[in-house]
Amino acid sequence: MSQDSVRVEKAALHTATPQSSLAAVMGSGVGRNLGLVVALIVLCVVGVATAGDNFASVDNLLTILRLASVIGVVSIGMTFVITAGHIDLSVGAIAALASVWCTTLATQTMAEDIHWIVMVGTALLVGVACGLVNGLLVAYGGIVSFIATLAMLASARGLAEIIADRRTQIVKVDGFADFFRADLIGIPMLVWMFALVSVIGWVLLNRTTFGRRTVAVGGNPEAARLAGINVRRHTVMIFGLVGLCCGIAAVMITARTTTGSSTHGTLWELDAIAAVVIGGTLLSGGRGTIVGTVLGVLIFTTLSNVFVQNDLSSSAQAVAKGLIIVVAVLLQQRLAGRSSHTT
Amino acid sequence: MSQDSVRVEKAALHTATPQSSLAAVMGSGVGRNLGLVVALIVLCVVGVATAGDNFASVDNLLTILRLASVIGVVSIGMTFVITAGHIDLSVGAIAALASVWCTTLATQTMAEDIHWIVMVGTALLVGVACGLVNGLLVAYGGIVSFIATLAMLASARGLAEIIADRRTQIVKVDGFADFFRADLIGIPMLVWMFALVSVIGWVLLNRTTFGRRTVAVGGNPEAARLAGINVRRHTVMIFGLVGLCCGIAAVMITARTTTGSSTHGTLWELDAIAAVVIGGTLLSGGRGTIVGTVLGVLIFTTLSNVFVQNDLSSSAQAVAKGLIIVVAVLLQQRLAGRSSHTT
Amino acid sequence: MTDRPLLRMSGIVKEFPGVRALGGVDLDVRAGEVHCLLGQNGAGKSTLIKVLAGAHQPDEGTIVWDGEEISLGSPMAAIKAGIATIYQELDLVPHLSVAENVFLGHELSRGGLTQRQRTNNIVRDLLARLGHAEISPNRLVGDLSPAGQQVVSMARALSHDTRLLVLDEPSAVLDQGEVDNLFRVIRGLTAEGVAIVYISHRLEEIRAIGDRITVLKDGVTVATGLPVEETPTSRLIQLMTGRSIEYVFPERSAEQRDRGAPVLEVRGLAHAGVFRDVDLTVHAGEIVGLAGLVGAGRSEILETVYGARRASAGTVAVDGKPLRRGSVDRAVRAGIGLAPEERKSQGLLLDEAVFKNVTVSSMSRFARFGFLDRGAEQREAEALTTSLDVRPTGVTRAVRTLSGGNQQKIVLARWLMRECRVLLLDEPTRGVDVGARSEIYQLVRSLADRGVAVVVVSSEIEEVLGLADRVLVVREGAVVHESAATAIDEATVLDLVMEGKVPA
Amino acid sequence: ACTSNEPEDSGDNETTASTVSSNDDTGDTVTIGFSGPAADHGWLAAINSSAQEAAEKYDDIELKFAEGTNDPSAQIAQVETFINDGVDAIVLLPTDGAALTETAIQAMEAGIPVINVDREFSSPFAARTTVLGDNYGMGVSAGTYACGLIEDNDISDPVIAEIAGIDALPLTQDRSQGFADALEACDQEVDRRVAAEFTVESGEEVAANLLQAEDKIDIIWNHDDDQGVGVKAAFDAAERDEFAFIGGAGSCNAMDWIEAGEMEATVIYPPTQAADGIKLARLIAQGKGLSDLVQVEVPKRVVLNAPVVSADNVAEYRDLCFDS
Ligand SMILES: Nc1ncnc2c1ncn2[C@@H]1O[C@H](COP(=O)(O)OP(=O)(O)OP(=O)(O)O)[C@@H](O)[C@H]1O
Ligand SMILES: Nc1ncnc2c1ncn2[C@@H]1O[C@H](COP(=O)(O)OP(=O)(O)OP(=O)(O)O)[C@@H](O)[C@H]1O
Ligand SMILES: O[C@@H]1[C@@H](O)[C@H](O)OC[C@H]1O
Ligand SMILES: [Mg+2]
Ligand SMILES: [Mg+2]
Repeated sequence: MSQDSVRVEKAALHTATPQSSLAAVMGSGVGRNLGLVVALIVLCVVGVATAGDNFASVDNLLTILRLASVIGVVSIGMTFVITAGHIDLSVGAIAALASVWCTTLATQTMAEDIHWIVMVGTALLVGVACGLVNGLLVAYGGIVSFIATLAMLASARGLAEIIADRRTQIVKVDGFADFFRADLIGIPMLVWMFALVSVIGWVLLNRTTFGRRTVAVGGNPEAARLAGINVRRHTVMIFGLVGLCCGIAAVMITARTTTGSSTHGTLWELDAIAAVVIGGTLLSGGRGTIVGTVLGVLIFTTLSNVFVQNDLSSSAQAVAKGLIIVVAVLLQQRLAGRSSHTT
Repeated sequence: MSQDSVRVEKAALHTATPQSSLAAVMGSGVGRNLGLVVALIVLCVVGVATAGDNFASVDNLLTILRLASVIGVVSIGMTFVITAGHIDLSVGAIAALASVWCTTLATQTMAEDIHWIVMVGTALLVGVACGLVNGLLVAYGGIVSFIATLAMLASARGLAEIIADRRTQIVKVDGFADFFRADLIGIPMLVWMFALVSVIGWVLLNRTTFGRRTVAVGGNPEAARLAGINVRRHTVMIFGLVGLCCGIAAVMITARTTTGSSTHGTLWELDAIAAVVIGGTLLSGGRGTIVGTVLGVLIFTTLSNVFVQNDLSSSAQAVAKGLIIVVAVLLQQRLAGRSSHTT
Repeated sequence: MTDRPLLRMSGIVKEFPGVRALGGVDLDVRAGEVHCLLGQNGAGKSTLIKVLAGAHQPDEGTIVWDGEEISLGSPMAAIKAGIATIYQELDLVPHLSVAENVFLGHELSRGGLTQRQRTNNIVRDLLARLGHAEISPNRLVGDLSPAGQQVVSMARALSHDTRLLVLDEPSAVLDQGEVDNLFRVIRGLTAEGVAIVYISHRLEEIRAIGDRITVLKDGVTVATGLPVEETPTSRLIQLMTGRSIEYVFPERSAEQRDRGAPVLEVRGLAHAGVFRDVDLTVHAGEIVGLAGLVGAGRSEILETVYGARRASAGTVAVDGKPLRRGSVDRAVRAGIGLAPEERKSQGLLLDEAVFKNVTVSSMSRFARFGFLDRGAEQREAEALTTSLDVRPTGVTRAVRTLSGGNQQKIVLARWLMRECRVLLLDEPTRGVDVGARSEIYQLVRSLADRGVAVVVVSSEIEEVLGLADRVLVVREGAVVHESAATAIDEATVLDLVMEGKVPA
Repeated sequence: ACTSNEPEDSGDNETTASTVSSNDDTGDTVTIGFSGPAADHGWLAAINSSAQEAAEKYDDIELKFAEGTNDPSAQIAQVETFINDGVDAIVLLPTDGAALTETAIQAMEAGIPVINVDREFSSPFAARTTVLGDNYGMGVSAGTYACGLIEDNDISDPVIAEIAGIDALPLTQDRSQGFADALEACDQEVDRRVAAEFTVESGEEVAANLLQAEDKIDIIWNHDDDQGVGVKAAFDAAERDEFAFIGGAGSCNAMDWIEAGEMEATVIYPPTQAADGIKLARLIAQGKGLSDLVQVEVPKRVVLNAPVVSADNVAEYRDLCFDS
């Protein structure tokens, strides 16, 4: 019988044709990302063609990266929450609240005395706290994430306005700007932060039990629960994580603008979701890609950079943006082999 | 054996206990809507308690209804698209484009000559055309609806700006304002339109082949395909339908403000999705309720009215709005019996 | 029954990325016959019938329908031709009613408005004809049990003018009584000249209902048109698997007869409206079987023991330590595992790799400080799936691309991977082929021998009696009988599940 | 001429050429970068078009027009891009003055003059020249006018309502503050305040609700005339006109209404300041001064007056209005 079963296994080796295994690779992560990379390259080619050296300069690339950094960090967080089958509309509002809170601290009378680390700590804390509230509302309150985070969006922004009295608060604490606006080996601190968050995000999603659970919870919550995963607790943690990213982004936007303001982060939710989705993360959950998200963010920021380089009117730019998005996605799909769309 | 099978059938009579059948009713449409109705009533009680006759007057109620009408019509369309498992971010932009297009027509030289019906026709046509483009991109281009309609959002608004040259175009065509700003049996025309669209929407979703298929496409696209439904064509039609609603909404907002403007409809997408989701339509598709959507719209509109009646600052309004949404949803869930959330 | 084939498929080839699912299949079916399609898990049966249903487009091959070559470019084309299909994975729309599902795609309407009354009446008749008049046409399909959904699918097939009805493992979700009922319906149809293609892994069913047999192996036809009466079971097994398998239950070993300490103790467990007063003690090394009809509440008992449903009364203890109600992760940590009944909705992460599905409940074993050792995960998953004969091999393949029976094996593998104290198995061999079936029996027994306490729910009475040491009969949410498996026979169990008592 | 607040001088771009200056003669070609908020309401749309039209008038201006955005981070990137590209001057209407200050300073340090329009930076080193309307002054003008109305018509215990613009913008706060301060001078205060979003649609909505909250109103000040189109539509729909309606910005629609007696007055806050910004940027980049002034250089700060236009003087201001 053991001899028999060996034969059976051989027979089961349904030899893959070279052609179809290529298609398999293309249809998988690599393929999708390849499409994004090509879209990005095409954009860069357009940039060079229309703006030449102005576009291709190191300075300009750093400008693009700096812009990508803040929304990038938020998008990494958003990748987790979407992969887990939820959505977070409150990211921008949370960042606004965190920026206002930490700068209020820093503009109060005793301002001179506090170390900028305290500011940073405050921002992260506010971010995490808001995220946890979202998580509790979703996981234990049973409120759909769209609604729960919409409520958070309204409340957090309102609260930020009240705290800041609708004024923009300029950061006066010394070390803060010095530290976060500095360069390290020629690369801006913000870009380092984005890189770090991306790498940690990638490891977390692809190499840890946390990431594995996130995918499971998003792919089939009932199956995840029956497999012994504490889905509720995990959901709370994921929202806490995206809150943490918002806190980091708050620090970054505060450094970038040297201000805390209740208007920071307006519509970041849309930008972040767009970057995540164009990156290939499934809006319905269960599949997430950090590399795709990073590429998605870069595509959108490069796009707006290319637009600054020419003199299209703002309206014409909007029209062009729409068309380019469509073309980029179509291109990406053709490259990713047959579309995984199943209608 | 026939005796056996009789016994089998009896045993299979999955008897639902009275308790669980009550839960079933509560968990179904009626129960969810009951929760919304209670939330709305509570809001009204608060309105009367805080603003008395000013709130309870017929004029005020008509004002609330009139304000609810435009976003209401958009939300009815959005209900279909979400039920079908998609999303449409471009509703506001399409309405802006349609409003601008039809008023441009009406402000051109030959303006005096055209009948307002032509304006209306133009708006509807523009709406439907944009919707169909969305549908084609999603169904045949295989682009996720979030991205396809995001692209449409950018392009349509840009185009609207170009056409209107970013001016607010005041409607001068006679009959138009007369007709749409008039009352009929004491009820504003806009409210009639909303009512009509709601009723048609309800019938369409619950009593026609089209609605049946919409639910099927959203609930289990593969099953729908295997049942012989042309999922792609149906998807195109659904986006066309929401486009039509945007066209109608464009006519309404043009009448309400007496203008066409590329800034009309800003963030309608969020308002509409919020109303639809709070109404009980599943964001993931497969279940939709028109009555819930109408209630959702009324809740949000009443909320703003109550706020103004109480002279709340806009920041306080935002905070309160967030809290009220959470409380309303929790309330609604308790009323709808055990939550259908399964983590 | 005429000899002219109604359907002739020849040389059908279908490739998926990385897999040649069909490598040239022939099938011919005559009007009025029940044509059985046999083959191991992954042999290509479902793929073949999807080609026939217009759901897959073949890469090569021809289909001749009623004497003419046709191309089935879409499901609609097949339906129009008179081919109705009941898929292995029930494909219904959960938020539509029974009646709406039955007429989905060919709604009865006048001027675009659906005719609810007329639809309901027709559906009511169809359901009655199927022996299930108690199912209301207005009920949401999502609220029905899998067996109920199966009936809806049947009603849908009958709502068309069907000349060929394809049933892909319809009996998997049915108990014996329901299967008899199904056969009654099938006989009625064949008498009217409808052809049936019937897929099942239960060979006794083939004997009971089949006329001719086609056997697939690894995507090719190895035998076709075998008359049922003249083909011995051993020959069929030989054809399907290439080897001969003795279809027997493993020997109950000596030591477990003097049972070990009680591991799982359930006292007075109840779930309002579903079951009540369940006492259950399972000792180390013991296999306890729960027999009963579909809908008797056995799945709910397992799920409640597991904490997936919150008990309304009663206690569950493992090794003497009581569990918190309604907490699955506590139960898992205490050493309980559940292989749920509905693999697709409750068990699997369909888009994830095989190995991730296998290790999901034992991740901590592969993790250090939360970081997973993927190499180790894949190695161990590979070893386990190979021992279960999962095909095709390769643990990085998405579970979705596996055949139904192989998916079931993955669910089992998950709990074999985690060394449980208590294993709850709900229909563990549903959709599993004969070869793998005896391997699963073997595995369950050897787990028990290693001291695991096992509870098995199965709708096949033979399986319960053959595998378990002790049998509990559940009827309408209550345990009506308990005895050693050897002390009771099939007929008695049948009487108990039907009547709740043995007729005098 | 551009700095003058007299309508006959600064209203129409054509009038600038009427002086003896050779400023309009084609000079060295200069590249000017323009960046402003998203044109999500009429006034900002007018800002955009006035900037673009001004640039098109000159052969020696090459305009780089960045996509309008409300995200300071994105706007910072736009300015950085201008710096990288080495433009000759930058005209900046910041989404938030304070948030763009550091970046503007960077541009200045890189030797690129920055012309700040409408929303002010928080540091004097951030701009070579600042052109802005007087938001606080706008509120004061409206409030003072309201006080006058109350006195003239001898209204006792008047109900005063305010329809603000986007509430989260500091400039809205300034306007409201000015309004409140001026009212306080005549012992009055705002009874009801609502905030819209500067758009027609939002104006209609909040005004409709506002009218329901008060049965009788005496004076309404609305911050923005484009939003005012919607506000007016709400008045008409409710058939209410018992109050004096005061506007802000000075759009042509508002002037029409004043002429027709449908509006009491409006306070000027012109979007043409963007055109002024472009013109000044050109002069600065070309090293020229303002020919009407004795000074050799363009001044550091230009604050537009916020005069009240009413039926009495609407004829004078008519040409100054902007299409919104
Ligand atoms: N969508 C798909 N993508 C890739 N491979 C697939 C896909 N569907 C089926 N296969 C592969 O095709 C082969 C045949 O599968 P099929 O489902 O037809 O088997 P089956 O005979 O029905 O088995 P079972 O008895 O387990 O249901 C298997 O190897 C399976 O993994
Ligand atoms: N969500 C639910 N709400 C109310 N009743 C339910 C629910 N789920 C199941 N039931 C009822 O519980 C009883 C037992 O269900 P179930 O079909 O799972 O039993 P079973 O003995 O496990 O049968 P099977 O052989 O199908 O597994 C049935 O009467 C069923 O209708
Ligand atoms: O955007 C604002 C505009 O609408 C208002 O009228 O004036 C100031 C501007 O910043
Ligand atoms: Mg199969
Ligand atoms: Mg069961």
